[in-house]
Amino acid sequence: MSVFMDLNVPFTDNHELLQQLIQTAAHLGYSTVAINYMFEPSAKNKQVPVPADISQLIGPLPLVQGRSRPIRVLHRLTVVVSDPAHFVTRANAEEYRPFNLLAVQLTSEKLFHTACLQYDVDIISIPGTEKLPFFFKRAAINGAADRGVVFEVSYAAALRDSTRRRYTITNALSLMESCRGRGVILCSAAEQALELRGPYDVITLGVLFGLCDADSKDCVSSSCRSVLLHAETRRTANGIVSTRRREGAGPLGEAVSAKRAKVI
Amino acid sequence: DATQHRSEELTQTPRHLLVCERSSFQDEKNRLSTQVEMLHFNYKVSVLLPECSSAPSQLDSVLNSFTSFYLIKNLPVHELLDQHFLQTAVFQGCVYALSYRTRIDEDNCVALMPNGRLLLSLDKDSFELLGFEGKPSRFNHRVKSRFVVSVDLTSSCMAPGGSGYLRLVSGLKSRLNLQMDFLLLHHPGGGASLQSLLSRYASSEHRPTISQCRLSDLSCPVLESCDPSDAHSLLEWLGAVDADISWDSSCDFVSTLVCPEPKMTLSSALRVSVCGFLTPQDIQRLISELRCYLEQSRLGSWVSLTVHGFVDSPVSWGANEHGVLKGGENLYTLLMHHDGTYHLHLATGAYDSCPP
Amino acid sequence: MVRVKSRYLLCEINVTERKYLLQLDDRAVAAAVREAVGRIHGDYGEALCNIRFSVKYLNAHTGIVFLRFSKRFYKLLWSALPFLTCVKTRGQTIPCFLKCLHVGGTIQTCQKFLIKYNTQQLHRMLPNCKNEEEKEHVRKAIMNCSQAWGRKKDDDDEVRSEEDEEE
Amino acid sequence: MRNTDEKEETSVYRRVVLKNSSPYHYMRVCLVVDDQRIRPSVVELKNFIITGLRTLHGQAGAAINFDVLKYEEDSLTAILRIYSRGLVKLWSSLTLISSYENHNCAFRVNQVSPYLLALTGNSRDLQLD
Repeated sequence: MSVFMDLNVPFTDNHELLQQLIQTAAHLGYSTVAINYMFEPSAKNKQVPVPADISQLIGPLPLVQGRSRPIRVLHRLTVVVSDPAHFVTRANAEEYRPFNLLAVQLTSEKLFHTACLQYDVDIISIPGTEKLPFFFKRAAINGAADRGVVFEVSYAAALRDSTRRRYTITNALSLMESCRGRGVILCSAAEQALELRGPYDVITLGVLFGLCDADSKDCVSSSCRSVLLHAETRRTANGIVSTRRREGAGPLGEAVSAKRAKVI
Repeated sequence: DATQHRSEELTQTPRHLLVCERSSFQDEKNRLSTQVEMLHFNYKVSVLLPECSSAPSQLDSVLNSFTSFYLIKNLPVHELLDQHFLQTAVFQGCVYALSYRTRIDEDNCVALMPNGRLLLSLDKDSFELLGFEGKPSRFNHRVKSRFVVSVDLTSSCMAPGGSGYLRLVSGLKSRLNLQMDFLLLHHPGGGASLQSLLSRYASSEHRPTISQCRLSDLSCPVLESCDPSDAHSLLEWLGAVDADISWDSSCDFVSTLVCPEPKMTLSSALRVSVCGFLTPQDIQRLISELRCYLEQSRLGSWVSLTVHGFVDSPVSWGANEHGVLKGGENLYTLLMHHDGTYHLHLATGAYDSCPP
Repeated sequence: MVRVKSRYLLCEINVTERKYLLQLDDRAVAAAVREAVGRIHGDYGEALCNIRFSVKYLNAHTGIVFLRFSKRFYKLLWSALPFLTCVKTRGQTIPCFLKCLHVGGTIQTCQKFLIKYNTQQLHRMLPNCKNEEEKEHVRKAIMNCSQAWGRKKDDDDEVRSEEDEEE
Repeated sequence: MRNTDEKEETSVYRRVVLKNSSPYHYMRVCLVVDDQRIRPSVVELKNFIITGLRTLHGQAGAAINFDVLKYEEDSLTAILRIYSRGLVKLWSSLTLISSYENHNCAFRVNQVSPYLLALTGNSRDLQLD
């Protein structure tokens, strides 16, 4: 029972398109969207992107459908990790600081396992564009759930063609079977405004993915809120760690972060 | 057969309840007026008069005398606890107030019921900030994320100046600082009783909007033989009339909707609806007027009236908590017959208790 | 550890001529099932086929096949099996249909059923035998079936594999 | 599915509570196509939805009966009626439909209810300014 959110709206250089996306999301009733920047350390361009100032790009933010407040826009970074060296496990890495949310996308079972149990991130992204190169192990899934890290299933790929639709459904179903509907968020990853779907439509997709109505509704509302809280504690708690470290104290920040994440 | 083995999950729909009641106005124990009064926040009422081509003047005057309501923008919620407001409005008659443009499954919602009970349906953050006693919502799923604070402003422990009162006011004023748009009206005082509030904030007066539509050659089921197992087909028929769905579908491929049998054709019928923020008292008056009409009229043998409650109200009937899973329906249909008997159908969606 | 629940469907492939049976292989049968599920239940059905579906065992002599489905979706997938009309293998289309004999939670229960079923079939063949030699043959086979209870552990390694998969 | 608490107080009075009894669900939907000139007829619309059902749920999906109770060609809005058991299949198919005659499109589902009456009295439509 929280506002509806879409925590994955891909960033594009095309401002008009970005504006359409945000406008449509607001019109469909999303109160919060996160603009997603992809970062592939394996690619040639090794610079971590810098989030743009949204209000400068698209002007005043549109009002949320049926409400008198404007939509809230956040920034999210997704790091595609295909090698352990790609992800800066050092807590509180400076280059990740400007982003409200930090996500990873993994390419192998081993990395997936490590990410679930150790990476200090908010979201682990499950791609819908390809067959997963690994199975979900319950230990890893539970580990992530205990730390308040959520899995993300995005549906835009399922709109594009049959093959990707099957992969999306298969991957989502396998994930839901392992995690029983907990700690999952449903996002769009829509590249065009017409690829966005309303919150209640997404909830029905969740039912197709094997969730019950109420669980599915949590995937676009309550669970998203938990992610935001997790991200906030991650960013601030890490701040505590850095001050503490100078005094030579233990990893208090980690403990705080884990505790808060559970409370949510 | 492929269709027999569909997976269980994909065939289920959210819970919904329909109460079908048959009684008579002559029956002294009939509870109709309580049932009408218990649904506090009404959005729309629509009436169907068969064999009638223009509204009788008395009915017109009842429709036109529905109480006006006010929209106040950015009203701090603690103003509803203002001492002067309590003295001049809440303790003098009934105040109906409902937060506007807030959604019960997403946002904080506030309602002031006519019996002086203030309801705050808050998300967890706001509830913790407020620091006042409340209960977790009945419709929380897995985690307690929504809480309901319910206080009786007329009770002695909430008397202005008392400790409970001060705690709530200070919570609303200094900690939570909750502001929202409100729909507001006072019965029977009207705008005069609310003047102190209306003058201090941006507000506007609104009349309920009335729309009339004359229908002709309408296929209609014979309602005398109405039986509760047919309730859904009757409600479907009324819904189709309300939504202007035509019965003579030209093509079976497109639609197989048919009028329930046995059926007849009404040469004319009148559909009237009033939309806005409506009080149960006004609806009560409308019902008695319709009864008079039914007794006098020779042609029509029945009249139907449908009332829709607000989807995002924190309560449906009485103090029953109300929520939205996907629909948030709370509505009732009253079918009155010539002989004083009536059928009442009360419907709710997934997050609601059984109607009274 | 939580066991991943499966359902095993024991099916008999019926063909017009026995020689066709010998041309069948696991992959062709799996593809045919997948095709039928895709036809009847669309992309959703095919997506379900990606979860734990496999042809666990195929006896090309008797036409017996074990299909494994995820327990949660087996009913939906099963409902598409009557619509399987042919199997395509090595450029050939073999018209056939599947007859489901038994549904079990483990391969073992299916196996027990299969032995019972085979014994029954043999008993039914007995009166139809033309001469003593044939009869003796069938009797022997029946004996073998009852002995198979004890021996099956050594025989059917292939069938027993991966039975108690854990995750 | 149905529990009844009947009280025979008088000959007239009768009360029945029906749970999850609505045979149908009703949907108010709107088709959005990126090319504004495209206006499918009601038959084309129904065929289009059936195609969507067939793609996602196969022949079993295409066999689900639903009705287009009302369709406005100008606004591309429609009211659909579907057997309650088929609601999730129809709704998910509508959600995953993304192109109409090679144009990008989307179905916007405005409201879904087990009561057709609820579609004409949704307080979320109240516009005051």
